[in-house]
Amino acid sequence: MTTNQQSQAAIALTDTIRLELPATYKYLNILGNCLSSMVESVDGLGEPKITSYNVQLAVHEACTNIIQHAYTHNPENERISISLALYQNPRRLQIDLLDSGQPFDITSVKEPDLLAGQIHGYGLFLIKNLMDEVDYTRLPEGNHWRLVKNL
Amino acid sequence: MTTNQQSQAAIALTDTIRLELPATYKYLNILGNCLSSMVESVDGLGEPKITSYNVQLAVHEACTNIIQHAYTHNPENERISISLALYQNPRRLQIDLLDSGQPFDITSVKEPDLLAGQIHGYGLFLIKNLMDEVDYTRLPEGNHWRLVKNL
Amino acid sequence: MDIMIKEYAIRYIAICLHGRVDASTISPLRAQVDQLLNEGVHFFVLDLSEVTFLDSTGLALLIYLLKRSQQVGGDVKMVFPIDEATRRLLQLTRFDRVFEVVESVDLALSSF
Amino acid sequence: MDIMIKEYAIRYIAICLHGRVDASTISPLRAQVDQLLNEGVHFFVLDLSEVTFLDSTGLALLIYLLKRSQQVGGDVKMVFPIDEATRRLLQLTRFDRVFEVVESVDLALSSF
Ligand SMILES: Nc1ncnc2c1ncn2[C@@H]1O[C@H](COP(=O)(O)OP(=O)(O)O)[C@@H](O)[C@H]1O
Ligand SMILES: Nc1ncnc2c1ncn2[C@@H]1O[C@H](COP(=O)(O)OP(=O)(O)O)[C@@H](O)[C@H]1O
Repeated sequence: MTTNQQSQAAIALTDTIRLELPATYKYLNILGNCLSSMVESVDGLGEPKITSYNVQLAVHEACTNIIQHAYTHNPENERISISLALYQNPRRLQIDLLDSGQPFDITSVKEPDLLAGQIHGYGLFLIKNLMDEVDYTRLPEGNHWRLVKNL
Repeated sequence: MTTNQQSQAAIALTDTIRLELPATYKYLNILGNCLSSMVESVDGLGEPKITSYNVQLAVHEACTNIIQHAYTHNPENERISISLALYQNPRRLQIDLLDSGQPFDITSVKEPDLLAGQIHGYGLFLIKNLMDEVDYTRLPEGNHWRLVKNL
Repeated sequence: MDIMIKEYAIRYIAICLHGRVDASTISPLRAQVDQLLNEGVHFFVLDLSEVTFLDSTGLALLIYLLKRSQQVGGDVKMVFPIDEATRRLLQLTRFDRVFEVVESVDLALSSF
Repeated sequence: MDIMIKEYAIRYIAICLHGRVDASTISPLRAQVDQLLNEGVHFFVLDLSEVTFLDSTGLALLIYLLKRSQQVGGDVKMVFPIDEATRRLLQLTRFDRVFEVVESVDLALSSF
Protein backbone atom coordinates (compact mmCIF):
# COMPACT_ATOMS: atom_id res chain seq x y z
CA MET A 1 0.00 0.00 0.00
CA THR A 2 1.60 3.24 -1.03
CA THR A 3 -1.17 5.79 -1.40
CA ASN A 4 -4.19 6.66 0.66
CA GLN A 5 -6.49 5.81 -2.21
CA GLN A 6 -5.19 2.28 -2.52
CA SER A 7 -5.63 1.62 1.15
CA GLN A 8 -9.17 2.97 1.05
CA ALA A 9 -10.11 0.68 -1.79
CA ALA A 10 -8.72 -2.24 0.16
CA ILE A 11 -10.73 -1.30 3.21
CA ALA A 12 -13.95 -0.94 1.26
CA LEU A 13 -13.49 -4.35 -0.27
CA THR A 14 -12.50 -5.99 2.97
CA ASP A 15 -15.27 -4.59 5.10
CA THR A 16 -18.25 -5.36 2.92
CA ILE A 17 -20.70 -8.12 3.70
CA ARG A 18 -23.53 -9.12 1.42
CA LEU A 19 -26.61 -10.89 2.61
CA GLU A 20 -29.66 -12.06 0.74
CA LEU A 21 -32.70 -13.05 2.74
CA PRO A 22 -36.29 -14.14 2.19
CA ALA A 23 -38.62 -11.17 2.74
CA THR A 24 -39.95 -12.55 6.03
CA TYR A 25 -39.67 -11.38 9.60
CA LYS A 26 -38.21 -14.72 10.59
CA TYR A 27 -34.63 -14.00 9.54
CA LEU A 28 -34.44 -10.29 10.33
CA ASN A 29 -32.70 -11.02 13.61
CA ILE A 30 -29.85 -12.55 11.59
CA LEU A 31 -29.43 -9.22 9.84
CA GLY A 32 -29.51 -7.53 13.23
CA ASN A 33 -26.72 -9.80 14.46
CA CYS A 34 -24.60 -9.04 11.40
CA LEU A 35 -25.04 -5.31 11.97
CA SER A 36 -24.18 -5.49 15.63
CA SER A 37 -21.05 -7.58 14.94
CA MET A 38 -20.00 -5.02 12.37
CA VAL A 39 -20.65 -1.95 14.52
CA GLU A 40 -19.08 -3.52 17.60
CA SER A 41 -15.93 -4.42 15.62
CA VAL A 42 -15.22 -0.70 15.25
CA ASP A 43 -12.82 0.72 17.83
CA GLY A 44 -13.40 3.82 19.86
CA LEU A 45 -17.12 4.35 19.38
CA GLY A 46 -18.62 6.63 22.00
CA GLU A 47 -21.69 4.50 22.69
CA PRO A 48 -21.27 1.23 20.80
CA LYS A 49 -24.39 -0.44 22.25
CA ILE A 50 -26.65 2.51 21.50
CA THR A 51 -25.22 2.96 18.01
CA SER A 52 -25.60 -0.74 17.30
CA TYR A 53 -29.21 -0.73 18.55
CA ASN A 54 -30.14 2.33 16.51
CA VAL A 55 -28.62 0.98 13.30
CA GLN A 56 -30.30 -2.38 13.87
CA LEU A 57 -33.65 -0.72 14.48
CA ALA A 58 -33.44 1.55 11.41
CA VAL A 59 -32.48 -1.33 9.10
CA HIS A 60 -35.16 -3.53 10.68
CA GLU A 61 -37.74 -0.80 9.92
CA ALA A 62 -36.55 -0.49 6.34
CA CYS A 63 -36.94 -4.26 5.92
CA THR A 64 -40.35 -4.52 7.57
CA ASN A 65 -41.49 -1.69 5.28
CA ILE A 66 -40.27 -3.67 2.28
CA ILE A 67 -42.08 -6.77 3.53
CA GLN A 68 -45.31 -4.87 4.26
CA HIS A 69 -45.45 -2.21 1.58
CA ALA A 70 -43.18 -3.13 -1.34
CA TYR A 71 -44.06 -6.82 -1.41
CA THR A 72 -47.78 -6.60 -0.76
CA HIS A 73 -48.54 -10.09 -2.12
CA ASN A 74 -46.65 -13.19 -1.03
CA PRO A 75 -43.64 -11.46 0.51
CA GLU A 76 -42.37 -14.89 1.58
CA ASN A 77 -41.57 -15.73 -2.04
CA GLU A 78 -39.64 -12.51 -2.45
CA ARG A 79 -36.17 -11.55 -1.33
CA ILE A 80 -34.16 -8.65 0.01
CA SER A 81 -30.52 -8.10 -0.98
CA ILE A 82 -28.45 -6.31 1.57
CA SER A 83 -24.94 -4.97 1.54
CA LEU A 84 -23.22 -3.74 4.70
CA ALA A 85 -20.06 -1.74 4.20
CA LEU A 86 -17.72 -0.07 6.63
CA TYR A 87 -15.83 2.90 5.17
CA GLN A 88 -13.08 5.07 6.63
CA ASN A 89 -12.39 8.81 6.33
CA PRO A 90 -14.96 9.71 7.42
CA ARG A 91 -15.77 6.50 9.21
CA ARG A 92 -19.27 5.32 8.40
CA LEU A 93 -21.45 2.28 7.97
CA GLN A 94 -23.43 2.17 4.74
CA ILE A 95 -26.34 -0.21 4.30
CA ASP A 96 -27.81 -0.77 0.83
CA LEU A 97 -31.11 -2.60 0.45
CA LEU A 98 -32.54 -3.83 -2.84
CA ASP A 99 -36.01 -5.24 -3.40
CA SER A 100 -37.98 -6.00 -6.54
CA GLY A 101 -41.34 -4.81 -5.17
CA GLN A 102 -43.64 -1.90 -5.87
CA PRO A 103 -42.18 1.57 -6.02
CA PHE A 104 -42.27 3.80 -2.95
CA ASP A 105 -44.23 7.01 -3.30
CA ILE A 106 -42.56 9.55 -1.04
CA THR A 107 -45.57 11.88 -1.28
CA SER A 108 -47.63 9.22 0.55
CA VAL A 109 -45.68 9.97 3.70
CA LYS A 110 -46.29 12.69 6.23
CA GLU A 111 -44.46 13.32 9.49
CA PRO A 112 -46.28 11.61 12.34
CA ASP A 113 -47.89 13.83 14.98
CA LEU A 114 -46.12 12.22 17.91
CA LEU A 115 -48.03 13.90 20.70
CA ALA A 116 -51.32 12.78 19.18
CA GLY A 117 -50.16 9.16 19.43
CA GLN A 118 -50.04 7.72 15.94
CA ILE A 119 -50.75 4.11 15.06
CA HIS A 120 -48.88 4.36 11.76
CA GLY A 121 -45.95 6.25 10.43
CA TYR A 122 -43.26 5.46 13.00
CA GLY A 123 -41.19 3.41 10.55
CA LEU A 124 -39.83 6.12 8.28
CA PHE A 125 -39.66 8.55 11.20
CA LEU A 126 -37.34 6.18 13.04
CA ILE A 127 -35.21 5.47 9.98
CA LYS A 128 -34.66 9.19 9.37
CA ASN A 129 -34.04 10.01 13.01
CA LEU A 130 -31.69 7.14 13.78
CA MET A 131 -29.52 7.35 10.64
CA ASP A 132 -27.48 10.23 9.25
CA GLU A 133 -28.43 9.75 5.62
CA VAL A 134 -31.44 8.05 4.01
CA ASP A 135 -31.88 7.84 0.25
CA TYR A 136 -34.45 6.12 -1.89
CA THR A 137 -33.95 5.50 -5.62
CA ARG A 138 -36.24 3.69 -8.01
CA LEU A 139 -34.09 1.55 -10.34
CA PRO A 140 -35.22 -0.45 -13.37
CA GLU A 141 -34.74 -3.66 -11.37
CA GLY A 142 -36.48 -2.46 -8.22
CA ASN A 143 -36.09 -0.24 -5.20
CA HIS A 144 -32.82 0.87 -3.69
CA TRP A 145 -32.63 2.22 -0.15
CA ARG A 146 -29.34 3.56 1.19
CA LEU A 147 -28.91 4.17 4.91
CA VAL A 148 -25.70 5.71 6.26
CA LYS A 149 -24.57 6.06 9.86
CA ASN A 150 -21.50 8.14 10.68
CA LEU A 151 -19.39 6.39 13.30
CA MET B 1 -50.31 -25.27 -2.64
CA THR B 2 -51.81 -28.43 -4.03
CA THR B 3 -48.94 -30.90 -4.30
CA ASN B 4 -46.14 -31.86 -2.00
CA GLN B 5 -43.60 -30.80 -4.57
CA GLN B 6 -44.93 -27.27 -4.75
CA SER B 7 -44.82 -26.88 -1.02
CA GLN B 8 -41.27 -28.20 -0.90
CA ALA B 9 -40.16 -25.71 -3.54
CA ALA B 10 -41.71 -22.91 -1.50
CA ILE B 11 -39.92 -24.06 1.64
CA ALA B 12 -36.60 -24.27 -0.15
CA LEU B 13 -36.99 -20.74 -1.42
CA THR B 14 -38.18 -19.34 1.88
CA ASP B 15 -35.52 -20.88 4.05
CA THR B 16 -32.42 -20.00 2.09
CA ILE B 17 -30.02 -17.30 3.16
CA ARG B 18 -27.08 -16.16 1.09
CA LEU B 19 -24.07 -14.47 2.54
CA GLU B 20 -20.94 -13.19 0.90
CA LEU B 21 -17.99 -12.33 3.11
CA PRO B 22 -14.39 -11.21 2.81
CA ALA B 23 -12.08 -14.20 3.26
CA THR B 24 -10.92 -13.01 6.68
CA TYR B 25 -11.35 -14.41 10.17
CA LYS B 26 -12.88 -11.15 11.31
CA TYR B 27 -16.39 -11.79 10.05
CA LEU B 28 -16.59 -15.55 10.60
CA ASN B 29 -18.48 -15.03 13.84
CA ILE B 30 -21.23 -13.38 11.78
CA LEU B 31 -21.56 -16.57 9.80
CA GLY B 32 -21.65 -18.50 13.08
CA ASN B 33 -24.50 -16.30 14.31
CA CYS B 34 -26.46 -16.86 11.10
CA LEU B 35 -26.05 -20.61 11.45
CA SER B 36 -27.09 -20.67 15.07
CA SER B 37 -30.18 -18.54 14.37
CA MET B 38 -31.10 -20.92 11.60
CA VAL B 39 -30.54 -24.13 13.58
CA GLU B 40 -32.26 -22.76 16.66
CA SER B 41 -35.32 -21.72 14.61
CA VAL B 42 -36.01 -25.41 13.96
CA ASP B 43 -38.54 -26.99 16.33
CA GLY B 44 -38.05 -30.21 18.19
CA LEU B 45 -34.30 -30.72 17.85
CA GLY B 46 -32.92 -33.19 20.40
CA GLU B 47 -29.91 -31.10 21.35
CA PRO B 48 -30.25 -27.70 19.66
CA LYS B 49 -27.20 -26.13 21.35
CA ILE B 50 -24.89 -29.03 20.53
CA THR B 51 -26.15 -29.25 16.95
CA SER B 52 -25.74 -25.52 16.51
CA TYR B 53 -22.20 -25.61 17.92
CA ASN B 54 -21.17 -28.53 15.74
CA VAL B 55 -22.53 -26.99 12.54
CA GLN B 56 -20.89 -23.67 13.41
CA LEU B 57 -17.57 -25.37 14.06
CA ALA B 58 -17.62 -27.43 10.86
CA VAL B 59 -18.48 -24.41 8.69
CA HIS B 60 -15.88 -22.33 10.53
CA GLU B 61 -13.26 -25.00 9.73
CA ALA B 62 -14.28 -25.08 6.07
CA CYS B 63 -13.88 -21.30 5.91
CA THR B 64 -10.56 -21.14 7.74
CA ASN B 65 -9.31 -23.82 5.33
CA ILE B 66 -10.39 -21.65 2.39
CA ILE B 67 -8.64 -18.64 3.92
CA GLN B 68 -5.44 -20.58 4.69
CA HIS B 69 -5.17 -23.06 1.84
CA ALA B 70 -7.31 -21.96 -1.11
CA TYR B 71 -6.44 -18.28 -0.89
CA THR B 72 -2.76 -18.51 -0.10
CA HIS B 73 -1.94 -14.97 -1.21
CA ASN B 74 -3.87 -11.94 0.00
CA PRO B 75 -6.94 -13.76 1.28
CA GLU B 76 -8.29 -10.43 2.52
CA ASN B 77 -8.92 -9.34 -1.05
CA GLU B 78 -10.83 -12.53 -1.79
CA ARG B 79 -14.35 -13.57 -0.88
CA ILE B 80 -16.40 -16.55 0.19
CA SER B 81 -19.97 -17.03 -1.02
CA ILE B 82 -22.16 -18.99 1.30
CA SER B 83 -25.67 -20.31 1.03
CA LEU B 84 -27.52 -21.73 4.02
CA ALA B 85 -30.66 -23.70 3.24
CA LEU B 86 -33.11 -25.51 5.45
CA TYR B 87 -34.92 -28.38 3.72
CA GLN B 88 -37.74 -30.65 4.89
CA ASN B 89 -38.40 -34.36 4.30
CA PRO B 90 -35.91 -35.33 5.47
CA ARG B 91 -35.18 -32.22 7.51
CA ARG B 92 -31.65 -31.00 6.97
CA LEU B 93 -29.44 -27.95 6.82
CA GLN B 94 -27.31 -27.64 3.69
CA ILE B 95 -24.39 -25.24 3.55
CA ASP B 96 -22.76 -24.46 0.19
CA LEU B 97 -19.45 -22.61 0.08
CA LEU B 98 -17.88 -21.18 -3.05
CA ASP B 99 -14.39 -19.75 -3.36
CA SER B 100 -12.27 -18.78 -6.34
CA GLY B 101 -8.99 -20.05 -4.91
CA GLN B 102 -6.65 -22.91 -5.65
CA PRO B 103 -8.08 -26.39 -6.10
CA PHE B 104 -8.14 -28.78 -3.18
CA ASP B 105 -6.16 -31.99 -3.62
CA ILE B 106 -7.95 -34.64 -1.60
CA THR B 107 -4.94 -36.97 -1.84
CA SER B 108 -2.97 -34.43 0.23
CA VAL B 109 -5.04 -35.37 3.25
CA LYS B 110 -4.53 -38.23 5.62
CA GLU B 111 -6.51 -39.06 8.75
CA PRO B 112 -4.83 -37.57 11.78
CA ASP B 113 -3.37 -39.96 14.36
CA LEU B 114 -5.27 -38.52 17.30
CA LEU B 115 -3.48 -40.37 20.07
CA ALA B 116 -0.14 -39.16 18.77
CA GLY B 117 -1.31 -35.56 19.20
CA GLN B 118 -1.25 -33.89 15.80
CA ILE B 119 -0.51 -30.23 15.18
CA HIS B 120 -2.20 -30.29 11.78
CA GLY B 121 -5.07 -32.07 10.20
CA TYR B 122 -7.89 -31.45 12.67
CA GLY B 123 -9.85 -29.23 10.28
CA LEU B 124 -11.08 -31.81 7.77
CA PHE B 125 -11.38 -34.41 10.53
CA LEU B 126 -13.80 -32.14 12.40
CA ILE B 127 -15.78 -31.25 9.28
CA LYS B 128 -16.29 -34.92 8.42
CA ASN B 129 -17.08 -35.97 11.97
CA LEU B 130 -19.47 -33.16 12.80
CA MET B 131 -21.48 -33.18 9.55
CA ASP B 132 -23.47 -35.96 7.89
CA GLU B 133 -22.34 -35.25 4.33
CA VAL B 134 -19.26 -33.47 2.98
CA ASP B 135 -18.65 -33.02 -0.75
CA TYR B 136 -16.00 -31.16 -2.65
CA THR B 137 -16.32 -30.31 -6.35
CA ARG B 138 -13.94 -28.35 -8.52
CA LEU B 139 -15.97 -26.09 -10.81
CA PRO B 140 -14.71 -23.90 -13.66
CA GLU B 141 -15.30 -20.82 -11.47
CA GLY B 142 -13.70 -22.21 -8.34
CA ASN B 143 -14.22 -24.62 -5.47
CA HIS B 144 -17.54 -25.81 -4.17
CA TRP B 145 -17.90 -27.39 -0.74
CA ARG B 146 -21.24 -28.82 0.34
CA LEU B 147 -21.84 -29.65 4.00
CA VAL B 148 -25.10 -31.28 5.10
CA LYS B 149 -26.41 -31.85 8.61
CA ASN B 150 -29.51 -33.98 9.16
CA LEU B 151 -31.76 -32.39 11.77
CA MET C 1 -81.14 3.32 60.58
CA ASP C 2 -80.44 1.65 57.28
CA ILE C 3 -76.91 1.16 56.20
CA MET C 4 -76.06 -0.03 52.72
CA ILE C 5 -72.57 -0.99 51.85
CA LYS C 6 -71.66 -1.56 48.22
CA GLU C 7 -68.43 -2.98 46.99
CA TYR C 8 -66.93 -2.06 43.63
CA ALA C 9 -63.98 -3.57 41.81
CA ILE C 10 -62.18 -2.02 38.88
CA ARG C 11 -60.23 -4.54 36.89
CA TYR C 12 -56.75 -3.48 35.99
CA ILE C 13 -54.26 -5.60 34.18
CA ALA C 14 -50.48 -5.44 34.19
CA ILE C 15 -48.88 -6.59 30.92
CA CYS C 16 -45.24 -7.47 31.51
CA LEU C 17 -43.15 -7.82 28.38
CA HIS C 18 -39.73 -9.33 28.02
CA GLY C 19 -37.10 -9.28 25.25
CA ARG C 20 -37.90 -8.29 21.68
CA VAL C 21 -41.26 -6.71 20.93
CA ASP C 22 -41.32 -6.43 17.17
CA ALA C 23 -43.01 -7.49 13.94
CA SER C 24 -41.66 -11.02 14.28
CA THR C 25 -42.97 -11.56 17.83
CA ILE C 26 -46.05 -9.34 18.07
CA SER C 27 -48.90 -11.70 17.09
CA PRO C 28 -49.59 -13.34 20.46
CA LEU C 29 -49.41 -9.97 22.22
CA ARG C 30 -51.85 -8.42 19.75
CA ALA C 31 -54.30 -11.30 20.28
CA GLN C 32 -53.99 -10.99 24.07
CA VAL C 33 -54.54 -7.24 24.01
CA ASP C 34 -57.64 -7.59 21.83
CA GLN C 35 -59.06 -10.26 24.06
CA LEU C 36 -58.62 -8.13 27.19
CA LEU C 37 -60.15 -5.07 25.51
CA ASN C 38 -63.09 -7.13 24.30
CA GLU C 39 -63.60 -8.44 27.83
CA GLY C 40 -64.03 -4.81 28.87
CA VAL C 41 -60.73 -4.28 30.67
CA HIS C 42 -59.62 -0.67 30.27
CA PHE C 43 -57.02 0.01 32.95
CA PHE C 44 -53.57 -1.28 32.07
CA VAL C 45 -49.99 -1.07 33.20
CA LEU C 46 -47.42 -1.87 30.52
CA ASP C 47 -44.33 -3.14 32.24
CA LEU C 48 -41.53 -2.68 29.70
CA SER C 49 -38.68 -2.97 32.19
CA GLU C 50 -37.29 -6.14 30.59
CA VAL C 51 -37.85 -5.09 26.97
CA THR C 52 -34.62 -5.00 24.98
CA PHE C 53 -35.84 -4.18 21.45
CA LEU C 54 -38.96 -2.37 20.32
CA ASP C 55 -39.86 -1.56 16.71
CA SER C 56 -42.58 0.52 15.07
CA THR C 57 -44.95 -2.46 15.11
CA GLY C 58 -44.47 -2.70 18.88
CA LEU C 59 -44.88 1.06 19.33
CA ALA C 60 -48.07 0.98 17.26
CA LEU C 61 -49.58 -1.74 19.43
CA LEU C 62 -48.85 0.22 22.61
CA ILE C 63 -50.56 3.30 21.16
CA TYR C 64 -53.48 1.18 19.96
CA LEU C 65 -53.97 -0.09 23.51
CA LEU C 66 -53.87 3.46 24.87
CA LYS C 67 -56.40 4.80 22.35
CA ARG C 68 -58.87 1.97 22.81
CA SER C 69 -58.65 2.21 26.60
CA GLN C 70 -59.12 5.96 26.61
CA GLN C 71 -62.16 5.68 24.31
CA VAL C 72 -63.96 3.83 27.10
CA GLY C 73 -62.73 6.02 29.92
CA GLY C 74 -59.70 3.89 30.82
CA ASP C 75 -55.97 4.58 30.89
CA VAL C 76 -52.59 2.93 30.32
CA LYS C 77 -49.54 3.59 32.47
CA MET C 78 -46.04 2.55 31.49
CA VAL C 79 -43.01 1.26 33.39
CA PHE C 80 -39.97 2.33 31.37
CA PRO C 81 -37.38 -0.19 30.11
CA ILE C 82 -34.07 -0.61 31.89
CA ASP C 83 -32.22 -0.86 28.58
CA GLU C 84 -30.85 2.59 27.76
CA ALA C 85 -31.26 2.39 23.97
CA THR C 86 -34.92 1.39 24.33
CA ARG C 87 -35.49 4.23 26.84
CA ARG C 88 -34.11 6.71 24.33
CA LEU C 89 -36.35 5.33 21.61
CA LEU C 90 -39.40 5.95 23.80
CA GLN C 91 -38.20 9.50 24.43
CA LEU C 92 -37.56 10.11 20.72
CA THR C 93 -41.09 9.03 19.89
CA ARG C 94 -42.50 11.05 22.84
CA PHE C 95 -43.98 8.01 24.52
CA ASP C 96 -42.82 9.50 27.82
CA ARG C 97 -45.29 12.34 27.12
CA VAL C 98 -48.12 10.35 25.61
CA PHE C 99 -48.18 7.73 28.39
CA GLU C 100 -48.07 8.29 32.11
CA VAL C 101 -44.71 6.86 33.14
CA VAL C 102 -44.54 5.18 36.55
CA GLU C 103 -41.71 3.66 38.54
CA SER C 104 -43.17 0.18 39.00
CA VAL C 105 -46.30 -1.88 38.52
CA ASP C 106 -47.13 -1.63 42.24
CA LEU C 107 -46.93 2.15 42.23
CA ALA C 108 -49.02 2.27 39.07
CA LEU C 109 -51.80 0.17 40.56
CA SER C 110 -52.00 2.19 43.75
CA SER C 111 -52.31 5.41 41.72
CA PHE C 112 -55.25 4.52 39.48
CA MET D 1 26.76 -31.50 62.73
CA ASP D 2 26.33 -29.73 59.48
CA ILE D 3 22.92 -29.17 58.17
CA MET D 4 22.35 -27.92 54.69
CA ILE D 5 18.94 -26.92 53.57
CA LYS D 6 18.31 -26.25 49.90
CA GLU D 7 15.20 -24.82 48.47
CA TYR D 8 14.01 -25.64 44.98
CA ALA D 9 11.23 -24.05 43.00
CA ILE D 10 9.64 -25.47 39.92
CA ARG D 11 7.83 -22.85 37.93
CA TYR D 12 4.44 -23.90 36.78
CA ILE D 13 2.02 -21.66 34.99
CA ALA D 14 -1.74 -21.82 34.80
CA ILE D 15 -3.18 -20.49 31.54
CA CYS D 16 -6.84 -19.65 32.02
CA LEU D 17 -8.77 -19.10 28.81
CA HIS D 18 -12.17 -17.59 28.39
CA GLY D 19 -14.67 -17.47 25.50
CA ARG D 20 -13.69 -18.23 21.92
CA VAL D 21 -10.29 -19.78 21.23
CA ASP D 22 -10.05 -19.81 17.46
CA ALA D 23 -8.21 -18.56 14.38
CA SER D 24 -9.58 -15.05 14.89
CA THR D 25 -8.45 -14.73 18.52
CA ILE D 26 -5.37 -16.97 18.75
CA SER D 27 -2.48 -14.55 18.07
CA PRO D 28 -1.95 -13.10 21.57
CA LEU D 29 -2.19 -16.58 23.10
CA ARG D 30 0.36 -17.97 20.67
CA ALA D 31 2.76 -15.14 21.49
CA GLN D 32 2.28 -15.68 25.22
CA VAL D 33 2.83 -19.42 24.96
CA ASP D 34 6.02 -18.96 22.96
CA GLN D 35 7.34 -16.43 25.42
CA LEU D 36 6.72 -18.74 28.38
CA LEU D 37 8.34 -21.68 26.60
CA ASN D 38 11.34 -19.56 25.68
CA GLU D 39 11.67 -18.47 29.30
CA GLY D 40 12.04 -22.15 30.13
CA VAL D 41 8.66 -22.79 31.74
CA HIS D 42 7.60 -26.37 31.08
CA PHE D 43 4.87 -27.20 33.57
CA PHE D 44 1.47 -25.87 32.59
CA VAL D 45 -2.16 -26.14 33.54
CA LEU D 46 -4.59 -25.19 30.80
CA ASP D 47 -7.78 -24.03 32.44
CA LEU D 48 -10.43 -24.32 29.75
CA SER D 49 -13.40 -24.20 32.12
CA GLU D 50 -14.73 -20.95 30.64
CA VAL D 51 -13.98 -21.76 27.00
CA THR D 52 -17.12 -21.72 24.84
CA PHE D 53 -15.71 -22.34 21.35
CA LEU D 54 -12.53 -24.06 20.24
CA ASP D 55 -11.47 -24.67 16.64
CA SER D 56 -8.66 -26.63 15.01
CA THR D 57 -6.30 -23.67 15.36
CA GLY D 58 -6.96 -23.65 19.09
CA LEU D 59 -6.57 -27.43 19.34
CA ALA D 60 -3.28 -27.23 17.44
CA LEU D 61 -1.88 -24.65 19.84
CA LEU D 62 -2.76 -26.80 22.85
CA ILE D 63 -0.98 -29.78 21.29
CA TYR D 64 2.00 -27.61 20.38
CA LEU D 65 2.29 -26.54 24.01
CA LEU D 66 2.11 -30.18 25.14
CA LYS D 67 4.78 -31.36 22.67
CA ARG D 68 7.21 -28.56 23.42
CA SER D 69 6.79 -29.04 27.18
CA GLN D 70 7.26 -32.78 27.00
CA GLN D 71 10.41 -32.38 24.87
CA VAL D 72 12.07 -30.70 27.85
CA GLY D 73 10.68 -33.06 30.47
CA GLY D 74 7.63 -30.98 31.33
CA ASP D 75 3.93 -31.66 31.19
CA VAL D 76 0.58 -29.98 30.56
CA LYS D 77 -2.58 -30.76 32.51
CA MET D 78 -6.02 -29.66 31.45
CA VAL D 79 -9.13 -28.50 33.26
CA PHE D 80 -12.07 -29.42 31.04
CA PRO D 81 -14.60 -26.84 29.81
CA ILE D 82 -18.01 -26.54 31.45
CA ASP D 83 -19.68 -26.07 28.06
CA GLU D 84 -21.00 -29.47 26.98
CA ALA D 85 -20.41 -29.05 23.23
CA THR D 86 -16.77 -28.07 23.82
CA ARG D 87 -16.30 -31.06 26.17
CA ARG D 88 -17.58 -33.39 23.47
CA LEU D 89 -15.20 -31.84 20.95
CA LEU D 90 -12.27 -32.59 23.23
CA GLN D 91 -13.48 -36.17 23.59
CA LEU D 92 -13.95 -36.56 19.82
CA THR D 93 -10.38 -35.41 19.24
CA ARG D 94 -9.13 -37.61 22.11
CA PHE D 95 -7.72 -34.68 24.04
CA ASP D 96 -9.06 -36.38 27.18
CA ARG D 97 -6.57 -39.18 26.43
CA VAL D 98 -3.65 -37.10 25.19
CA PHE D 99 -3.73 -34.66 28.12
CA GLU D 100 -4.03 -35.45 31.80
CA VAL D 101 -7.42 -34.06 32.77
CA VAL D 102 -7.74 -32.59 36.25
CA GLU D 103 -10.68 -31.18 38.19
CA SER D 104 -9.25 -27.75 38.93
CA VAL D 105 -6.10 -25.65 38.72
CA ASP D 106 -5.48 -26.11 42.45
CA LEU D 107 -5.65 -29.89 42.20
CA ALA D 108 -3.41 -29.83 39.16
CA LEU D 109 -0.71 -27.81 40.89
CA SER D 110 -0.68 -30.02 43.96
CA SER D 111 -0.29 -33.11 41.76
CA PHE D 112 2.79 -32.08 39.74
N1 LIG E 1 -40.46 0.19 1.33
C1 LIG E 1 -41.64 0.78 1.03
N2 LIG E 1 -42.21 0.55 -0.17
C2 LIG E 1 -43.39 1.14 -0.47
N3 LIG E 1 -44.06 1.98 0.35
C3 LIG E 1 -43.53 2.24 1.55
C4 LIG E 1 -42.30 1.67 1.95
N4 LIG E 1 -42.01 2.14 3.18
C5 LIG E 1 -43.01 2.94 3.54
N5 LIG E 1 -43.94 3.02 2.58
C6 LIG E 1 -45.16 3.86 2.59
O1 LIG E 1 -44.96 4.90 3.53
C7 LIG E 1 -45.94 4.84 4.59
C8 LIG E 1 -45.30 5.20 5.92
O2 LIG E 1 -44.40 4.16 6.30
P1 LIG E 1 -43.93 4.03 7.82
O3 LIG E 1 -43.48 5.35 8.29
O4 LIG E 1 -42.94 2.95 7.89
O5 LIG E 1 -45.23 3.64 8.65
P2 LIG E 1 -46.17 2.37 8.56
O6 LIG E 1 -45.39 1.26 7.98
O7 LIG E 1 -46.57 2.14 9.97
O8 LIG E 1 -47.33 2.79 7.70
C9 LIG E 1 -46.48 3.43 4.52
O9 LIG E 1 -47.81 3.35 5.01
C10 LIG E 1 -46.39 3.09 3.04
O10 LIG E 1 -47.50 3.63 2.35
N1 LIG F 1 -10.14 -25.47 1.25
C1 LIG F 1 -8.95 -26.04 0.95
N2 LIG F 1 -8.31 -25.74 -0.21
C2 LIG F 1 -7.13 -26.30 -0.49
N3 LIG F 1 -6.51 -27.18 0.31
C3 LIG F 1 -7.07 -27.53 1.46
C4 LIG F 1 -8.34 -26.98 1.85
N4 LIG F 1 -8.67 -27.52 3.03
C5 LIG F 1 -7.69 -28.35 3.39
N5 LIG F 1 -6.72 -28.37 2.45
C6 LIG F 1 -5.50 -29.21 2.48
O1 LIG F 1 -5.75 -30.30 3.36
C7 LIG F 1 -4.81 -30.32 4.43
C8 LIG F 1 -5.50 -30.76 5.73
O2 LIG F 1 -6.41 -29.76 6.14
P1 LIG F 1 -6.96 -29.71 7.62
O3 LIG F 1 -7.45 -31.06 7.99
O4 LIG F 1 -7.97 -28.63 7.71
O5 LIG F 1 -5.71 -29.39 8.54
P2 LIG F 1 -4.74 -28.12 8.57
O6 LIG F 1 -5.53 -26.95 8.03
O7 LIG F 1 -4.41 -27.98 10.01
O8 LIG F 1 -3.57 -28.49 7.72
C9 LIG F 1 -4.27 -28.90 4.49
O9 LIG F 1 -2.99 -28.85 5.04
C10 LIG F 1 -4.30 -28.49 3.03
O10 LIG F 1 -3.17 -28.95 2.36
